[in-house]
Amino acid sequence: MKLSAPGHYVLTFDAGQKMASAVKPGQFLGVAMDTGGMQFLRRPFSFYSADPETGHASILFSVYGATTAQMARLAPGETLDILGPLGGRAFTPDTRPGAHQVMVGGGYGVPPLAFLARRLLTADPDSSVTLINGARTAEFLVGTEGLETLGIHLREATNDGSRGTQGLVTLILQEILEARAEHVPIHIYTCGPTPMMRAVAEMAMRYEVPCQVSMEVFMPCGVGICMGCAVERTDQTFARGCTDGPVFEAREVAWK
Amino acid sequence: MKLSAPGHYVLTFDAGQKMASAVKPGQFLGVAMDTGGMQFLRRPFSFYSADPETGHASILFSVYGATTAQMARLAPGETLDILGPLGGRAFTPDTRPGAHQVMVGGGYGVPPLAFLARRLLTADPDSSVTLINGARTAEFLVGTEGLETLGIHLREATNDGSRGTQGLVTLILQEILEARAEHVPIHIYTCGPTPMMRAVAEMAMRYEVPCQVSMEVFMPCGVGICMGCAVERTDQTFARGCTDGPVFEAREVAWK
Amino acid sequence: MEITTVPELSVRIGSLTLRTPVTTGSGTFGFGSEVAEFVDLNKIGAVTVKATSREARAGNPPLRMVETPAGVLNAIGLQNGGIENYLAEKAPFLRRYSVPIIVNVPGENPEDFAYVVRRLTDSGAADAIELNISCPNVSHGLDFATDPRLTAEVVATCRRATHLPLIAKLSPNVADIRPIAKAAEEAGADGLSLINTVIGTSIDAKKRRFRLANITGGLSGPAIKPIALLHVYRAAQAVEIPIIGMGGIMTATDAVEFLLAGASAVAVGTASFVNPAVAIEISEGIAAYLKENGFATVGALVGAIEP
Amino acid sequence: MEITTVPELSVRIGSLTLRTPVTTGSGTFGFGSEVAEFVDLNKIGAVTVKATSREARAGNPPLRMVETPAGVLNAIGLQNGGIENYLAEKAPFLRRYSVPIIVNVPGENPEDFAYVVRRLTDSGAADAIELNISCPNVSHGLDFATDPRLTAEVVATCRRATHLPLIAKLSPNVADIRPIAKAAEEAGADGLSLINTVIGTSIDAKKRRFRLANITGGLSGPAIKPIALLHVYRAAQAVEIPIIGMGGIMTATDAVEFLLAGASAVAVGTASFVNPAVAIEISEGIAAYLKENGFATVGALVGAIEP
Ligand SMILES: Cc1cc2nc3c(=O)[nH]c(=O)nc-3n(C[C@H](O)[C@H](O)[C@H](O)COP(=O)(O)OP(=O)(O)OC[C@H]3O[C@@H](n4cnc5c(N)ncnc54)[C@H](O)[C@@H]3O)c2cc1C
Ligand SMILES: Cc1cc2nc3c(=O)[nH]c(=O)nc-3n(C[C@H](O)[C@H](O)[C@H](O)COP(=O)(O)OP(=O)(O)OC[C@H]3O[C@@H](n4cnc5c(N)ncnc54)[C@H](O)[C@@H]3O)c2cc1C
Ligand SMILES: Cc1cc2nc3c(=O)[nH]c(=O)nc-3n(C[C@H](O)[C@H](O)[C@H](O)COP(=O)(O)O)c2cc1C
Ligand SMILES: Cc1cc2nc3c(=O)[nH]c(=O)nc-3n(C[C@H](O)[C@H](O)[C@H](O)COP(=O)(O)O)c2cc1C
Ligand code: FES
Ligand code: FES
Repeated sequence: MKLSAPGHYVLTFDAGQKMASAVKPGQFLGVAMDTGGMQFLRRPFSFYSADPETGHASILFSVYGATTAQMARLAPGETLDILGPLGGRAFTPDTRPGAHQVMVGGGYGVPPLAFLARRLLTADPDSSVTLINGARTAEFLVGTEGLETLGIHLREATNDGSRGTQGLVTLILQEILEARAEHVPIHIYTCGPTPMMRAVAEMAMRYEVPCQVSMEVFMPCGVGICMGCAVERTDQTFARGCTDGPVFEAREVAWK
Repeated sequence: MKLSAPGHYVLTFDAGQKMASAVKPGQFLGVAMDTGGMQFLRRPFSFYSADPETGHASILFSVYGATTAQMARLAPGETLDILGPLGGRAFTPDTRPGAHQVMVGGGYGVPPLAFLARRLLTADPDSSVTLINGARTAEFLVGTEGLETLGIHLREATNDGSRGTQGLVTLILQEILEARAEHVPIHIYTCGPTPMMRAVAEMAMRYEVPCQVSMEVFMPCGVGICMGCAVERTDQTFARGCTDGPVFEAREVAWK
Repeated sequence: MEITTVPELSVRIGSLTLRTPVTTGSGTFGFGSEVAEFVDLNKIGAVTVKATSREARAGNPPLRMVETPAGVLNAIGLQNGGIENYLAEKAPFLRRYSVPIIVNVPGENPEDFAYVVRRLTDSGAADAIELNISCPNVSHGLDFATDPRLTAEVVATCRRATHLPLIAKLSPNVADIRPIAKAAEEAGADGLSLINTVIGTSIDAKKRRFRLANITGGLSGPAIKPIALLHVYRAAQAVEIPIIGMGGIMTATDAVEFLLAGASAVAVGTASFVNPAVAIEISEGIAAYLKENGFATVGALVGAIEP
Repeated sequence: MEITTVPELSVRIGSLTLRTPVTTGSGTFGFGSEVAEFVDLNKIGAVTVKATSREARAGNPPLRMVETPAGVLNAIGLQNGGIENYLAEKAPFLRRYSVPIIVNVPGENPEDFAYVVRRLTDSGAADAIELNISCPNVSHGLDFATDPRLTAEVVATCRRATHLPLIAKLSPNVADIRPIAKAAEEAGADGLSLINTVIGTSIDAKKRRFRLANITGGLSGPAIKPIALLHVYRAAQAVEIPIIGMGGIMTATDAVEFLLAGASAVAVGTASFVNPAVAIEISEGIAAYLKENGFATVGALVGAIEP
C-alpha cells in the first residue's frame, strides 16, 4: 500500500495473471472488509492498473467510511476478499486514426481514466491523449502520477484555483472542443461525480462528439443479480449499472 | 497491554485516582469497542487490580468475540471507552479474626478473586488466604501471577492433570473443608462458570460455611436500567446481576 | 443561513411541555435513580419510566435478553413492583428533579389501565401517561395495539379517568399502523409513542434451544430503525396529535431522521445501555443541527421532508 | 456421536425434490445466468428466480437500494420482462442445468397470478411456483398476504391452474402469521416461503429527503433474522406443509437455526450479494453440522428444538 496524497491510498495486490490479463479499464472489483458486520455489502473500486505480466493490479481509494477505513489499515501480506473483475461494459477505445482521446475525471473517477490512458499509450505510443482532472482543491487532484512522462497531456482544474485552471473541468473541455480541427476526431471518456459527468455529457452532445460515461452508482452486488444499481435510459427503461455498464454512451442515459 | 498466557491479556489503563480508590474487588466496568456496530453493547470485565496511588487499574481477558478481539489490538496510548466502576455489591471480606479466606475461581472468574486476595494481604499481611484455580488444562490457569510471593496459598486443578491436582476445584475445596479446625472460621468466595459456582455453593451450604458468589451473567447495561441480567433468588423474585450483585450469598441464589 | 440565537428545543404533547425533544424509552432507563450519578436528569426532556402495572409482576425467567445483529432482543416481561410500590419507592426520588415524568402503564384489560391511570392522577406522581398497549413479552400484551377497536377502548376508558396527557404506545407488528393511530387519536389520546419492539426470537444452533426462556422477545436497536421510521412517517400522515418517535436511535442524526419523518419528539431506548447520558448528548446534537441548518425551532423540522 | 455415512440432504416440497435444502431468495439471484461463471448452479437445491409477472414491469426509479445497520432496504419494484420474455430469454439458459427452477410470480389480482401459473405449467419452464403475495414495493403488492381471505383466494385460483408444487410466499408485516399460513395451506399450497422483506424506510438527515425514490422499501439481511425466525417457528406450529425459511441467513449456522425453528429448507437472499456462491457453502456447512451432531438426514433437524 502506498499513500498517494493525504488520505489517498494506492492498494496493489496479486490479482493473478488471469484476472490481470482479462481486466479492461472501466471494470471494477468488489471489496469485502470485515467491518464487524453492521456494514456487510461489498464496495466497488475501479481498477487503477493491472499488469498481465506480474499479475499485479491496483486500486486507488480515499477513506470515506467503514470499508475504506479498514482497507487503509491493511498491512502488506494480508489477504483481500475481492470479487471481480466486474463490469459488463468497459471503456471502448476510439480506434479512428489520429483521434484525440479526451478524458475528464474527478475524484474517484480518475483511476479508471488513468488506467485507460496508460493502456492507450502502451498500445500506441503516438496516441494523442489528454486527461482533464478536476477537484475542489489541489490536494484532491490525485490518480495522475506518472502519466505525463508517458506522453499524456495532463490538464488540471480546481474550484479554488490552488492548481491549474480555476473553475470546472468543463471550462478546459470547452476550450479543447472549441479549438478542435476538422480532421481530428475527438472522443470523450468521463468518470466522476454525477453533476460533472452530466455537464460533460451535455457538452459532448452539444458539440456532437462521442462520449462514454462510467456511471458509478451505488452497486449492492456488482454482478447483476440485485437490480439495485438502476441507471435510467432515455427510453425510460432501467439498465443495470454493473453488468449493462458501468460504461454507457452519454446519449443512452436519461440525465436528471 | 501484556500477554499473560497464550491468548490472555492484562490491560492496564489510567482509571484516575478517584475510580481506582473507589473500586472494590468484585466490581467491574463496561467496555465499549467500535466493532463496526453489529455488536454494540458494552461488555463487562472485572477489575483485576486498582492502585489508588497511581490511579492505574487493570483487567484480564481472553479473546472470545468481537469486543475482546478489538481489545487485544489496542496499542499503548489509545483511549478506552469505559463505564464504571459498576456493581452494586462487591465481595465483603470476612473480618472474623484468623478466618481462612478460601477463593475458588475458574476462567475469567479468577481476576476479581486475585484482586480480593491481594487487597486482603495488603490490609493484613497475616491473613490466611487460599486461592484454588481450576481450568481444563494448564495453559488456561491464569490470573494468579505474583500471588504466591505475597503469601497467598495457591492450589491448582486441571481436568487433564497437566498441572496441579487432576480433577475439579471442588476436590481441593472438599479437602480443605474436611480438614478444617473447629476454631478457624472459613469463608468461601467464588467466581467462574455457573456449574462450578453451583458445585462450590452447594458444597459450602452442605458444610455450613459462608460463601459469596459473583454471578457473572450476561449484562446488557451494567447500570440497573434494563433488567436483562436477572438472577433468580430462592424466594422466586429476580434480582439484577449488575446492581443487586454481582456478588450474592450462595443461599440467596436459586441454583438450577 | 446560520442564525445566532439559540434554537428553541421545547415541544408540547397535550398540556405537557418538554424542555428538549428527547425522552427515554420506557424500560430502558429504569426509574432514573439508577443512573442519576452518571446523568443530569434535569437535562432530559422527560423521563419515561419502566412499565408500572396495577399489581407487581415478577417478570420472565432468564435468559431475558440477547444481542442480535445491530439489535437487542428482550423478554423482560414487565418486571415491576406495581403501582403502590412506584408511588411509595420510585416517584419521590424523581420528584426531587424538575424533569417531567411520563409513566408507562401496561394492563390486561381497560379497567386495569384505568385503575393505574387514576392512582397516578390522584397522587400527582406523573406528568403524562404512556399507555403500553403494545408489549410483546406478556400474554395478550400486544393484542390491543393490533386492533383499532381495542386500542380505542383502552384509550377511551383511560381518557375518562384522567386530565393528564395520554400517550398511546403503538406496536410495529401490524400491516398498517394508520387505522390504529387514527383510532387512538379519535378515542382521545394526546400523543402517540412508536414504535414498541418488533417480535422476534433467537436460537442457539449448538445447544438446539431458544436463547430466551420466554421464546419470543422484542427487537430494538439500530436494526429496527428503518421499520420505525416508516411507521412514524405513516402515522404522522394519519393523525394531528404529536408523535414520540423511537426505534434504534443512537445519535442526533438518527433523532433528526425521526423528526423529519414527522415525530415531534423522540425517545432513546437501547442506546442508553451503552451510554446512559445519550439522551442529553442527542438533545445537544439536535440543537447543533438546528443551528447549522438555520431552523429556529425544533418544531420547524417536524415533517420537513420532501416526499 | 459422529456417524461416518454422508448425511442425506435432500428435501421434498410437494412433488418437488431438492438435492440440498438451500435455495436462493427470489430477486437476489437474478435468473442464475448472471452468476453462472462464479457458481456451479447444479450444486444449489433449487434456483428461485426473480419475480416474473404477466406483463413486463419497468421497476422503480433510483435510488432503489440502501444499506442500513446490518441490513439492506430495497425498492426494486419487481422490474422484469414479463412471462413471455422469461419463457423466451431466461428459462432456456437455466434449463441447460439439472437444478430445479422455482419461479416467483407476483400479480395484481388472482387472475393475473393464475395466468402466469398456467403459462409456466404449459411451457414446462418451472418445477415449482412461488406465489409472491407479499411484495412491499408495489402498490397493493402486500395486501394479499396480510389477509387470510385474500391469501386463500390467490392460492385457490392458482391451485386450479396447475399441478406444479405451489409455494405461498408470506409477509412478516402482520401481527400473527398463523391464520395466514393456515389459510394458504387450506387453499391448497404445497409449501410456504417466509419471510419476505419487512417494510421500512431510510431518511437522509443532511439532504432532508427519503433515500429511496419509492419512499417505502423492504428490509432484508441479518437485521431481520430474529423476526424471520419467529415467523417461521409460529407458522411451523400452525401448518403441516413444508416451509422454506429465509431472512438474514448469511452462514450455515443461521440456516440451521431456521431448520430448528421448523423450516424444511432455507433460502439465502441478501447474502448472495456478498458471495454469489454462498448457497453452496451453506449446503456444505449444513452437511458438516449434521455429521458433527449425529443427524442422518436434514429432515431430522427440522423443528428439533426444545420449546
Ligand atoms: C463502479 C464504481 C467504482 C468505484 N471506484 C472507486 C475507486 O476507484 N476509488 C474510490 O475511492 N472509490 C470508488 N468508488 C466509490 C466507493 O465504492 C464508495 O465510496 C464506497 O462506498 C466506499 O465505502 P466505505 O465503506 O468506505 O464508505 P461508505 O460508508 O459506503 O460511505 C461512502 C459514501 O457514503 C456517504 N456517507 C457516509 N457517511 C456519511 C455521513 N456521515 N454523512 C453523509 N454522507 C455519508 C458519502 O457520500 C460517502 O462518500 C466506486 C464506486 C463505483 C460504483
Ligand atoms: C460481571 C462480569 C465480569 C466479567 N469479567 C471478565 C473478565 O474479567 N475477563 C474476561 O475475559 N471476561 C469477563 N467477563 C466475560 C466477558 O464480559 C464476556 O466474555 C464478553 O462477552 C466478551 O465479549 P466479546 O465481544 O469478546 O465476545 P462475545 O461475542 O460476546 O462472545 C462471548 C461469548 O459468547 C459465546 N459465543 C460467541 N461466539 C460464539 C459462537 N460462535 N458459538 C458459540 N458461542 C459463542 C461464547 O460463550 C463466548 O464466550 C465478565 C462477565 C461479567 C458478566
Ligand atoms: C430491555 C427493554 C425493556 C423495555 N421495556 C418496555 C416497557 O416496559 N414498556 C414499553 O412500553 N416499552 C418497553 N421497551 C421498548 C422501548 O421503550 C422502545 O419502544 C424500543 O426499545 C425501541 O426503541 P430503541 O430501539 O431505542 O430501544 C423496552 C425495550 C427494551 C430494550
Ligand atoms: C433486492 C431484493 C429483491 C427482491 N426481490 C424479490 C422478488 O422479486 N420476489 C420476492 O418474492 N422476494 C423478493 N425479495 C425478498 C427475498 O427473496 C427474501 O425474501 C428477503 O430478502 C429475505 O431474505 P434475506 O434476508 O436473506 O435477503 C427481494 C429481496 C431483495 C433484497
Ligand atoms: S449491483 Fe446488483 S444488479 Fe447491479
Ligand atoms: S445489566 Fe441492565 S439491569 Fe443489570
